[in-house]
Amino acid sequence: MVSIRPGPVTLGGVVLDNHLLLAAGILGTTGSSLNRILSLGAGGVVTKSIGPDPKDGHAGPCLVVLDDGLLNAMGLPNPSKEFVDEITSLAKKPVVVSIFGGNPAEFARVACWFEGRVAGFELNLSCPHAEGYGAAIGTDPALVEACTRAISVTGIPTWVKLTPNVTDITSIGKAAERGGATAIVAINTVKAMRISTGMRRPMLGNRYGGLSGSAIFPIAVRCVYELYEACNIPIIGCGGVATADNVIEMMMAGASAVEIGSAVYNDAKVFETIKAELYKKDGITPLEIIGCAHGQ
Amino acid sequence: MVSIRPGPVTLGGVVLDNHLLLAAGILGTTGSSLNRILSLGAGGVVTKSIGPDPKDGHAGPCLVVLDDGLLNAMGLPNPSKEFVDEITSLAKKPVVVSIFGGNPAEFARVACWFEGRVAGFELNLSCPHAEGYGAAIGTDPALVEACTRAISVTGIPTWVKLTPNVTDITSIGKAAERGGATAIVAINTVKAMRISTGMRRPMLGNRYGGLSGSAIFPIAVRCVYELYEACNIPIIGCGGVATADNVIEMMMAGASAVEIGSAVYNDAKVFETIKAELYKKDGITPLEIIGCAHGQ
Amino acid sequence: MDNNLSDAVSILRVKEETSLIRTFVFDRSFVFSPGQFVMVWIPGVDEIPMALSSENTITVQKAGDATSAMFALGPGDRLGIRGPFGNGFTKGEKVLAIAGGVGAAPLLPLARADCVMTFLLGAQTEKELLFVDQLDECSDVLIATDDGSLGLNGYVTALMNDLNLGAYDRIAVCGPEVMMRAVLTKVEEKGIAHKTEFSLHRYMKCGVGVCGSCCIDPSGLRVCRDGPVFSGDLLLKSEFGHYMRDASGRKKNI
Amino acid sequence: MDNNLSDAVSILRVKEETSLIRTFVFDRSFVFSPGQFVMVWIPGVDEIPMALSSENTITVQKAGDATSAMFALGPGDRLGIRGPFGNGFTKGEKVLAIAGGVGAAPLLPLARADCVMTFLLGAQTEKELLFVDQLDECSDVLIATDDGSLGLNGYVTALMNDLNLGAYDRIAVCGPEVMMRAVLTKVEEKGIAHKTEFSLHRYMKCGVGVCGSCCIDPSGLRVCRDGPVFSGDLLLKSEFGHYMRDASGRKKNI
Ligand SMILES: Cc1cc2nc3c(=O)[nH]c(=O)nc-3n(C[C@H](O)[C@H](O)[C@H](O)COP(=O)(O)OP(=O)(O)OC[C@H]3O[C@@H](n4cnc5c(N)ncnc54)[C@H](O)[C@@H]3O)c2cc1C
Ligand SMILES: Cc1cc2nc3c(=O)[nH]c(=O)nc-3n(C[C@H](O)[C@H](O)[C@H](O)COP(=O)(O)OP(=O)(O)OC[C@H]3O[C@@H](n4cnc5c(N)ncnc54)[C@H](O)[C@@H]3O)c2cc1C
Ligand SMILES: Cc1cc2nc3c(=O)[nH]c(=O)nc-3n(C[C@H](O)[C@H](O)[C@H](O)COP(=O)(O)O)c2cc1C
Ligand SMILES: Cc1cc2nc3c(=O)[nH]c(=O)nc-3n(C[C@H](O)[C@H](O)[C@H](O)COP(=O)(O)O)c2cc1C
Ligand code: FES
Ligand code: FES
Repeated sequence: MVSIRPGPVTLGGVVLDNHLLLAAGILGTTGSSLNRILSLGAGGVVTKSIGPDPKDGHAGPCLVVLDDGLLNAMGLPNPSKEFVDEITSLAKKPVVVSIFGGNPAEFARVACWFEGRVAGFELNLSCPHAEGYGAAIGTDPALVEACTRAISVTGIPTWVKLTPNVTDITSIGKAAERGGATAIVAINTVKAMRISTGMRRPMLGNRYGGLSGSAIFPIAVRCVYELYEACNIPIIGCGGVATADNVIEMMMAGASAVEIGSAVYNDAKVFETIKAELYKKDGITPLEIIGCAHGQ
Repeated sequence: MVSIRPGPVTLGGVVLDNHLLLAAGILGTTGSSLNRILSLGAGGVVTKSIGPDPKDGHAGPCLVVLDDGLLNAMGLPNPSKEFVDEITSLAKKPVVVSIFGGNPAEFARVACWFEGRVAGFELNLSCPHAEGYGAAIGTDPALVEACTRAISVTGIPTWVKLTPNVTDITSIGKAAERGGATAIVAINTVKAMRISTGMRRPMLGNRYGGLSGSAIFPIAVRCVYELYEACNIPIIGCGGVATADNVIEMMMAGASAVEIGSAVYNDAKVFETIKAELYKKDGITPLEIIGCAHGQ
Repeated sequence: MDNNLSDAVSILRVKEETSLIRTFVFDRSFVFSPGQFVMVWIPGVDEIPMALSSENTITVQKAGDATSAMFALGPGDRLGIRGPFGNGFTKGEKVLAIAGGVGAAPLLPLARADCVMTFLLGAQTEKELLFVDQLDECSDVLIATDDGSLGLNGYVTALMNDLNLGAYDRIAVCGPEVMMRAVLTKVEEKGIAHKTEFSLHRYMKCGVGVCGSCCIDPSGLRVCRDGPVFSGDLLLKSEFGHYMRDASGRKKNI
Repeated sequence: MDNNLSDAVSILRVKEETSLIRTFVFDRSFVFSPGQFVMVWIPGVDEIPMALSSENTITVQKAGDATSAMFALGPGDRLGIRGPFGNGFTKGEKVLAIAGGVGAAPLLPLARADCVMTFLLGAQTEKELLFVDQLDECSDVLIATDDGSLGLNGYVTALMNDLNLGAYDRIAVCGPEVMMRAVLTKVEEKGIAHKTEFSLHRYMKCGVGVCGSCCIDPSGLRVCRDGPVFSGDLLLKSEFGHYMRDASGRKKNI
């Protein structure tokens, strides 16, 4: 396998300790949990998505464990503004706050609570199971551009996270780029459902949910590859990454870094595990492989 | 597990021996292969997609075997009109011919070769890796409606197979229904890619391909569920079905029957295997469970 | 990942334990360690964590929406069960168990596993005492009630004063958090916090260590996966007894 | 499904066997049975089936685009290999092997496995004969060339006339289909078609029994998965020797 040289990574204006970030919504509800993941080797962490008002989330079941992935419909539970206190102890650490809102003004309102306290923002324009938020906005290029601009004008690093549940993800990526995004994160979960044949009803309280984990890795690689051809800002690959080889594959598709979520289910120490295999002092520079699978 | 009563099934004008069909493009290139699958227990078979001109398909690699699915970019290889001879020996058997074209007239041209020789047509408006065909048309409701109408006017049962690679699959399903489809088949493969880190290039000759098999089952169930709420014609569930319980789950989502493709990889006798578990003389009537996961 | 789909179980019987607590008997048994819990899916309502009070029962206190909905269920009704999850209590030779209210539920199977020498059982009144008969069969039970209707008049922690705590190799505790914190203070004073284990109750959504809703400060450990049973010394300097988080993740005082 | 991704192998050496045939030696070995094949991915060109001529070699005849592209490769170049696939030849005590041209490739490992008593080897001219030295080491080799430049002047099937075919318990055949059909006719006459196995060549795309491009009439069996080695009696009333299908699935005569 290819090994890469260790060292800090600057990505869309955010300085990370390595190429591996914790994805939004996984163990990201409290400061101490985020801190634990940082101490377990993550190069940066993205918080649970924070919105304009506190939300309890959908009624359970909220998560289903499948053979090759997770299906969830948390419904964006979040403490809203109180979350500011959670992360004060993490100042100066590579913490990216995921935010959501129903329109550009709501995004701006949430972001302003965190100004000066975070390394950057990730805009959740992609959650597939929250009425009026996430993918409800993220499938419309004009709205994506406007929400992105509402944050990017602050000059704080602005990452935009995309939904794969669209006919053409590049049109959304380009809208984010026009809006001033400093990086694109691809992808959020894939809209999906399972039904309990024993209970004769959908397994999730919200019926629909989002599929993550290895099942969606080939979809995520495809999206990163498409976006790399269409956009000029860095891409952060997300979706099913579980091994060092997966990280390399995402990089070859065009990702400058990756986010890891569901793989934490099998191994809370997944960041250390991957790092041990991914980095070698005499490894190659990541630039040699980022996007190398294109144009042959 | 729920068991259902065996017996013939009439579906969108086609009479099947049971609820399990062979999906298009799997072992469907020759009459004898289709006949073999019928003799191995399929209730009906859908042929390889046949187009207006012979096509060799994409350069290899055309198929990648993953842990939880297959990734393919065959590129719609097909013998075109010569295929008529392949299936003459199967007259009166439940053979549905999958057809494709670049526009309504091409669909009509291909269909007319088979008039009077087949149980019905399945319109491939969904293959994600063939320029100008399949999903290239199947993402546009107006084109879907026009292509469907071009075939449905013949009075021959017309099934329309949908792509999941759209923002809203129900808008496509409704277009097919308006065009006179007698049934909807959901779903074709999900657009995806894998990259060989050893070779530093996409694993498929065509770079992009379609993901099938268990990885996409939760996506297929979701699509069937959505379509069941939006459309009034029968739905045939397809995507990752591999067990009797998967069949029941598809039915509870709203499918009147299922198509099975990738599961043939693990077990060429998968139809017999599923039938043995699915059907019991004292089983319930399928009507009791089709769509039962809705509206609770 | 090993899939871990909910099993549809049928309720065989419902046993009224107290006015607010019922035991639901399933038609299926689970292999588990005492202290482990399952996620109980009440169709159309919610999914909530419940300790297994035996291989095929949970014992539920009416607390709100989901538990009230359960109280409307009877024989033949279905629940979805996934699990068991979490770590359970460490077994010992001579265990002291301390339970308050429905906290007796995860401790009953520990007592049945025959390693609980003494069982301190508390409740508000005699009528609310849980599992008295079952516990009597397998352990030496000492009782306290807030109103003095049975046993010692006072909190269950008061029963500890008469015991030689040094005689036990492990202490297992489950009950209201205020009561558990009181126990922790006591065992800390005696320098045996490390021998004491507490089963925590935090808001759980996923139950499998992914969503983060049950994480505790300052360790960031997950109650659902790294717990629910934690050693006393780990909890000393923690949120335990002070605050927890609600469904949205906001802190609320205990 | 067990994943079966292509392995990136490096070419260690290329050996020129004849003017049109080269052996490619890999830096990786595969566990296989003689007669099994791999799918060879020539980056940017195509993926084609090739028998393993040993645990770490394939022996390739220049036939068209993909094979020509391979002929441009040398040490250090990479190929993707997935497999081995298919069934391979049934082993026997006393095997007669019959090879025409590059058909010797899958039969060499069978001979090396020490069970081939007699090896009939044919080619157009002496120069095109494959593996003569290697086969001489492990089997009794009889040669025929179309132009008589070595051995019998004529087809390899003619060599069969001088043998007591009843002395062999199995006959393994690989070569051009016309030659194989001639062998089948002969063994049928002698009533030993069931002891004879033929390795078939059909257009393969997936290599794993899914796409259907390699299916044969009238059985519908898949050469890649149910074959490539089939018993003679299964092939008697079949397309074998008469027609095959091209990449599009159209029939073409042999
Ligand atoms: C590991 C564990 C084991 C438990 N075992 C038992 C048991 O054996 N018997 C028993 O009666 N209770 C047990 N509980 C508590 C039980 O989960 C709650 O009483 C129940 O969830 C209340 O749900 P509700 O909808 O009826 O109440 P609500 O009206 O929703 O709320 C009442 C209170 O219950 C708590 N609660 C609600 N939902 C959850 C949730 N998803 N996760 C955690 N707490 C929640 C909150 O503190 C809330 O304030 C256990 C909790 C945990 C974490
Ligand atoms: C099981 C099996 C084992 C084989 N083993 C060997 C071997 O050990 N050595 C060897 O030299 N050849 C072997 N072949 C034949 C080899 O696969 C073809 O010669 C090769 O595919 C030609 O590719 P091309 O692009 O160079 O030729 P093309 O220009 O594509 O075509 C030349 C002819 O090769 C055949 N062909 C092309 N592509 C394929 C394909 N994907 N699958 C099958 N046939 C194809 C067709 O008959 C075609 O007419 C084997 C074939 C099979 C099915
Ligand atoms: C339980 C859970 C909660 C999630 N919550 C969020 C969220 O709040 N915001 C968000 O942008 N993505 C959320 N996601 C999506 C993940 O960040 C990630 O995009 C997705 O899971 C794919 O990556 P993975 O396969 O590595 O998990 C969540 C995913 C899971 C499984
Ligand atoms: C090798 C292969 C070839 C396929 N060819 C076609 C095709 O020609 N036409 C079509 O409509 N679908 C085609 N499909 C899609 C399948 O019919 C089916 O929709 C998809 O594989 C999902 O079902 P499955 O998970 O059961 O395989 C093909 C799929 C595979 C794996
Ligand atoms: S409940 Fe989700 S991490 Fe514990
Ligand atoms: S090559 Fe695809 S079935 Fe044989």
